[in-house]
Amino acid sequence: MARKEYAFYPGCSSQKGASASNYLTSVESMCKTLDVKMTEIPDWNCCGASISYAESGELPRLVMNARNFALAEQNLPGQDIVATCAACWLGSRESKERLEHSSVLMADTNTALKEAGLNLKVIPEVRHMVEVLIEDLGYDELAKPVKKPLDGMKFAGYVGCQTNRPFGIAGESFENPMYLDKLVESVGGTATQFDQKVTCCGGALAFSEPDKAQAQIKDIIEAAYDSGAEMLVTPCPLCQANTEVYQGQINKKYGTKFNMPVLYYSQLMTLAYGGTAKEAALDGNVIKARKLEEFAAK
Amino acid sequence: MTSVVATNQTILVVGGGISGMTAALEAAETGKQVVLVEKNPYLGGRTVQLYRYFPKMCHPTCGLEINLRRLKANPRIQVLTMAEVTGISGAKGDYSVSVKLAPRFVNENCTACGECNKAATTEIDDAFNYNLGKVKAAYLPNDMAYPQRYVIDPSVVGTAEGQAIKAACKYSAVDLDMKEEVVTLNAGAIVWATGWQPYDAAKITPYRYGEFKNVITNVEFERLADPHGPTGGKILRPSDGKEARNVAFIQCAGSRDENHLRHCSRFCCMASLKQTRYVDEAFGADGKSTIYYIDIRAIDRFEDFYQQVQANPNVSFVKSKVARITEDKNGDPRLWGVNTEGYIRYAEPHDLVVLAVGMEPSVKNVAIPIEVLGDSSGFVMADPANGGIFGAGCATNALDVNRAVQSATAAALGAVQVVSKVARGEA
Amino acid sequence: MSRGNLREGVIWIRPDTDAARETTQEMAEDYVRMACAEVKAMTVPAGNTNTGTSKTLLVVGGGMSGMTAALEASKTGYKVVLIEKTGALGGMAAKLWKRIPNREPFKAPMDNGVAELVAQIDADANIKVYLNASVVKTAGAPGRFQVDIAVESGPTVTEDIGAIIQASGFTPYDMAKLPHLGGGQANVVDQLGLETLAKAANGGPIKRADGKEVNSVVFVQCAGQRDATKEHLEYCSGHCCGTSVKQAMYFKDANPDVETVVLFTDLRMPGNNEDFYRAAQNKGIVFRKGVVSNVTGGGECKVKFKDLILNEDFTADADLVVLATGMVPTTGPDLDQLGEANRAAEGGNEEAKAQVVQMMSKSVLNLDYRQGPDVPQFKHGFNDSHFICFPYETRRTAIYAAGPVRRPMDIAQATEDATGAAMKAIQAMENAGLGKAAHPRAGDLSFPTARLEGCTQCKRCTVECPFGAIDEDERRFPLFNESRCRRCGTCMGACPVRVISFENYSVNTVGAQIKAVDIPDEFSEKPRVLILACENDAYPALDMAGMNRNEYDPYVRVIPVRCLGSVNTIWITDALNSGYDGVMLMGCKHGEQYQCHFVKGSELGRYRMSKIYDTLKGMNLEEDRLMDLEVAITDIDTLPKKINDYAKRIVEMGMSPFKGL
Amino acid sequence: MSDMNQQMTARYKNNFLKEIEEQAEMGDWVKMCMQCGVCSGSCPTNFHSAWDHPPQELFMMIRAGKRDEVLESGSMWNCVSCYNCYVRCPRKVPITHIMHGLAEYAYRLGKAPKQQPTQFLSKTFWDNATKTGRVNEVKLTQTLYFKNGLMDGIKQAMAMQSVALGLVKAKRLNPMEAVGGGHKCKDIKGIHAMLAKARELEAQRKGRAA
Repeated sequence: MARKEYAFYPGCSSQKGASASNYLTSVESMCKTLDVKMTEIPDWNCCGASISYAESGELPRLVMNARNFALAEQNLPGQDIVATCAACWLGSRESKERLEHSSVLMADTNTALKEAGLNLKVIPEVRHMVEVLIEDLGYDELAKPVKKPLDGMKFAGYVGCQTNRPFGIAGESFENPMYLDKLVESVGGTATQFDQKVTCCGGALAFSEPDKAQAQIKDIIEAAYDSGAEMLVTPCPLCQANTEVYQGQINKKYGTKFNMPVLYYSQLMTLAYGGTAKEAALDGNVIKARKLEEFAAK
Repeated sequence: MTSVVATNQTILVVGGGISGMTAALEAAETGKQVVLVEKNPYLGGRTVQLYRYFPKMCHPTCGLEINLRRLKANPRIQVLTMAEVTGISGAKGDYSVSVKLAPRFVNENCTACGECNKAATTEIDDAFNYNLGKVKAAYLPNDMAYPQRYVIDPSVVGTAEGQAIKAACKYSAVDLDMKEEVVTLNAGAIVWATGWQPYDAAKITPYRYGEFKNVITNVEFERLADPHGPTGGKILRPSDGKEARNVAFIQCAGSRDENHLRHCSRFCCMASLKQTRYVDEAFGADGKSTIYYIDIRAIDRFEDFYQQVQANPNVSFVKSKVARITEDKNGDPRLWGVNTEGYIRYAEPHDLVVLAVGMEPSVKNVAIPIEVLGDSSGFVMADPANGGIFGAGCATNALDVNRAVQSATAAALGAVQVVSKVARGEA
Repeated sequence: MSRGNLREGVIWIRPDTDAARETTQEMAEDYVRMACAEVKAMTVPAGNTNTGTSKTLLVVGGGMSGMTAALEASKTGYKVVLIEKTGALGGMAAKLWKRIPNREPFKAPMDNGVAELVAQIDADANIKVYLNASVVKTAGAPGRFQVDIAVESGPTVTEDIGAIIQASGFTPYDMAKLPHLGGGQANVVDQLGLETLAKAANGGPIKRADGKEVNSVVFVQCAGQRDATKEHLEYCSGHCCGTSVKQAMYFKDANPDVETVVLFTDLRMPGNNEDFYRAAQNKGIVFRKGVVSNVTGGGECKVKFKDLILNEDFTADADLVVLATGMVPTTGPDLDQLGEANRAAEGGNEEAKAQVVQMMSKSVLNLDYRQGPDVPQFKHGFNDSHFICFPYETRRTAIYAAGPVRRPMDIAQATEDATGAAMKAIQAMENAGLGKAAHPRAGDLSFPTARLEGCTQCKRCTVECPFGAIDEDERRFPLFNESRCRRCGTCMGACPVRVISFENYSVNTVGAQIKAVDIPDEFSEKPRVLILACENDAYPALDMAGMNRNEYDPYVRVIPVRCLGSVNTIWITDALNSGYDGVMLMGCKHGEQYQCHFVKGSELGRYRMSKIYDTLKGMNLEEDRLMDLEVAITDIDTLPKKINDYAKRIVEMGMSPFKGL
Repeated sequence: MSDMNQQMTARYKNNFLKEIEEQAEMGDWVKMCMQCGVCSGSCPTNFHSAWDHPPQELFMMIRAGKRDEVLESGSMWNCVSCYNCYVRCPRKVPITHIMHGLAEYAYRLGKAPKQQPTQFLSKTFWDNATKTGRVNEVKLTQTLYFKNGLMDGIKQAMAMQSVALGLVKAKRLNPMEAVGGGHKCKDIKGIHAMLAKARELEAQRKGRAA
């Protein structure tokens, strides 16, 4: 019996072969070491993300999330829902808030859920993986299993938007949250003074309005270099993808020479806990984190 | 052991700022017995920490001097400093109040000669200057401090330095064996005048107060402008001591904001308008002030002052709540936002940013050791249910000095009514 | 009692060196001699015997402020005479359908509360009410006022009064003066006019004069207010934003579909009124930051304005337009204007005579004072105090203003204001009864007396007294009203024949100190400079300079004076004649932003000094032998420097030729 | 003019504020804005490529009844859902959601700018996600590239080739998903029925022809 159990909501991008599959792999390795049991919510569905707003309308979006709640409540009673993806976490938490705030929406939602043979009574807590690490385990616990501290490696902790606003992590400020830096330090790494840690990466506009988004991404990477960081670390799949995969195009457009690996906190922790490059899914990085690969090989 | 003469015909005034002093004096000059308790080692409260008053640009110490003269001339007022009310029991017409007295380590023999200060070596934060400077561990809180007696910081008691300080005093005024004591006194009515405190600017995270050295608060700016402040009245910015010629004032820093203070703090618009005068006096045409505001609340005849400042070409107004502040490499705070009058985006660097932080009660009604009604901000609400307890000044509302004195004068009458009834045997 | 200021005045301002010892010693000895000399010249004040004994408060004005003051005074155990010029109590507040909330929750208009106060007054045996009444004459002084009250029917009544509160209120600014905003046109009303419509609607849909139900209304803020051109009111009346919010709610509460727009430039809702503003927005009242250029009334009103946010001109149609015009205080005639008119009238100018009659008809108190019938006004016609720390100070002892006559304010503030005014009035009655001075020399028992046999009836004292304390008797001799007096000594300073004095402060008490100083001969190279320092700001500043160990010249000798206004020129001429090398006067700031605790004292003092320079010429003395310095209490560091600079200047000029004569 | 647009103009006459209150998601908050502008200043995209009308100005325009200018504006489509405005608003107005709500409503009325790329992305994403209950990233990108026809799509694909290839190499883009592969929910039928019901209920609540 694991010391903690949660209803796991991996989200679309974290599935095998999807854009954040490396996130999933490293989270699994990390949780194994920390003895945290994550049981996937059976037949979970997409949260709709923020971007679906213009097509979905309000109720359909709520209902999509409500379905996940109902499935969790039914199959994993009493367990908090834990999401690793910022968008999934935000979408679910927002839905929870609105449904709990409006009896009308709750009633309509259940009417709709009935069509899928489901019913929603109590909405479980919806939490981000990071919250579990910080609040349920704590930095000291996270430091304990460290076998290979990431000595001398400099990371810019890029928190981004949706794990930070509007809900954020308890006790952290919207403008200068420290938890990611603390996570890095708890596994022996060095967090740099990075003043773009909560700047938006452009989110979904990276697809629809690449120029606007890439202008913002440029600021972020630049600041990371200025801060003396060798790598970027983030808790959000979209932040990860946007800041990583467009560096080449930005180099073309702005004549910059960006080549900065972007990792998930879970990858760093896996490595520090003695995990292999494979377990940390370093192969999943488009911009290879050579330094970490060597570190893992040692 | 401190002895206080008080009966159920005595009026207890809690708080020795301008409101408390006013209430005490008005009651005493009407023939009533008053005990005035103040938690600082001196009277005058926040007003003494101001450089000038709007709209006259006159000096708070002027009025304080008159009030101190009235106080010294009046045998009916007993003053307890370094004193805090810890308990209140009883009811209108007959309260029993316990007051905790912190040790000053200096007794009545003190002639303020200052030898103890010379003997002291340890430096502590200068609370009077909002910790912008340091003072020796044996200090006179400010030039007009009443009582005119030094204070010794507990940190040096029981040290060799403490002994040296004691030895330096020719008048055996230093008493390091003083202990905290609690006195219980009787009162017929209580005037609650514990005043206000500036809202904690660090909570307004987009402005990075406490992280960026050149982002300060309006109360701190008063100390910078004051010739008796930490910079000798020169407007120098904290990061590098450079003259702050280009100053930004951010209004509603915490006020009118459901994430912070719901209420409008009323005085901050006038305070910032006044402070642009400091910049003007210091640098003339080389000085520049910019006020970022939502509404300029220069109410009633203060409008004159607003119009005078508007007429100054070196002062500009931007209708905008500043979104965030970043820091340039050279330490300049850069303000980001949109001027909503005609939608003009700005990313403006300044030498110094002054946050016009609002007022919150320094003791919220719920923290008063007996039930007193308050509003949603914790200000004391006038209500018969409060019995013989009357709020005065900024304990009751966000007020400027003039309004606070008005409020305190009214509160004094409430208290006088109670003790007069007691005297007539009606209560 | 006299104080030889050896610590702050000598020891702390001199270096502890052998070189300095001699001059420091001389300084100390002089101060001891001066103190002794002063004590010899003083007598202990016996206290004013001509005290009144009346403890009855007169309240002029039966509105919210007046009623509150009356009730509060009564609760404190004092009798009250309450005068209301109309036929009923309640004043403006009674004309309101509802009032702005003054307590939690700040979300909806509240009952105006007038009925409750009126009931309390009716039930209060301590309060005597005169309706349809006015004050036709106020004679006497604090504690012994004789007030003649004219009532509609029946003979004039005279009441013995101890102190007075003027709560005569305000009238709305006349919107007829605002034709460009539709003032005077159909369906354009001021805020009071809207209250009338709301009362008529009694909670139902509000109808306009022609009976049409109002479906759209526009509020125009600051109408004829905050006017930099000075053509209309220059000030902001404070309450109007809250009042418009309240009135817009009248419409929304009766029918949520009524379009209500408030046009403002700065929305001024201080304190918890911010919640009232939120509540208004929540009810769907639209607020737009805009400047209104033109309003036309009639069947379909049109409001032309520029929206400052959208930076675009708009014209709003409305069934009704409400102009938020300001408050005009009911303070009575401006004494300066009246004075001028009077002088012209005495010169036989018929127009001026009519003007005087017209002005006098506006008088509220009809004071039988040498200096005019009402309380001198401060700014914009209000009876406010110029002192931030002392908001109730007027220039007429024991007469206080309360409510919108003192300063623009809403009901909540007026109520508090009236309570404070009652406190001050009660205090003034008590002290008058004991022969004690009122603020700022509270408790002072001394008072001025005149040796009339020496008086030349020049009237300077009666004209210059800042508090109108001195009248003239039928023989034109000064007639002192001790309990009106604030003990500043301006009369004493003004008197050319020096017949006015206090027991403990007189031409002699200071003169004796001047003489007590030992003047070294001209070869000693030791000049002597006399400093006459105002005891309110200058003298404390010198004391604090001492505490800060700011050294200054050992040749100065400082004598505190009550006010620069009390400085009699004889002190200066005597000093110079007896060999002083220079005289410094230190007093408070005068002029528009005056700091003088006695309002006019330092100004009058300085005016007198400006005349001395001729005398100096007569004595063949350089102008610089007399130096007039404006001092603030904070000049702790600059003051010693100024003293030293002046001492240098004296050395440059050389010793006074009058030494040893 | 679309039917729904006709329907709404008829219903709300010139009371645009009321229309937004009732029809747009979180629209009933618009009236609470006090024009401080902290939202406009907090928006990252507004500083990189200016909005025609920042949020606070849109709110003022709504109160001023500028229906067409607001609904036809491209501004709210710039929202990146970063929530800076929301967390800083002194009136706690959920500005991010109102931006979404305005965009969605404009789109329903057929007044949104033609070929608004974000609107297209939104539709593509939602259709893609609800088709099987989970997002098929390959199909998603394909649809995006080929929105303007084959040629343009190939150009776009070439341009993004490096990106795509990188992802494929990193096993984060699975070409197989293009052909039938990819993740699905089991109860797709239930999900579709559920969503149909939800759309119906929402249309009812807002008094729109479903």
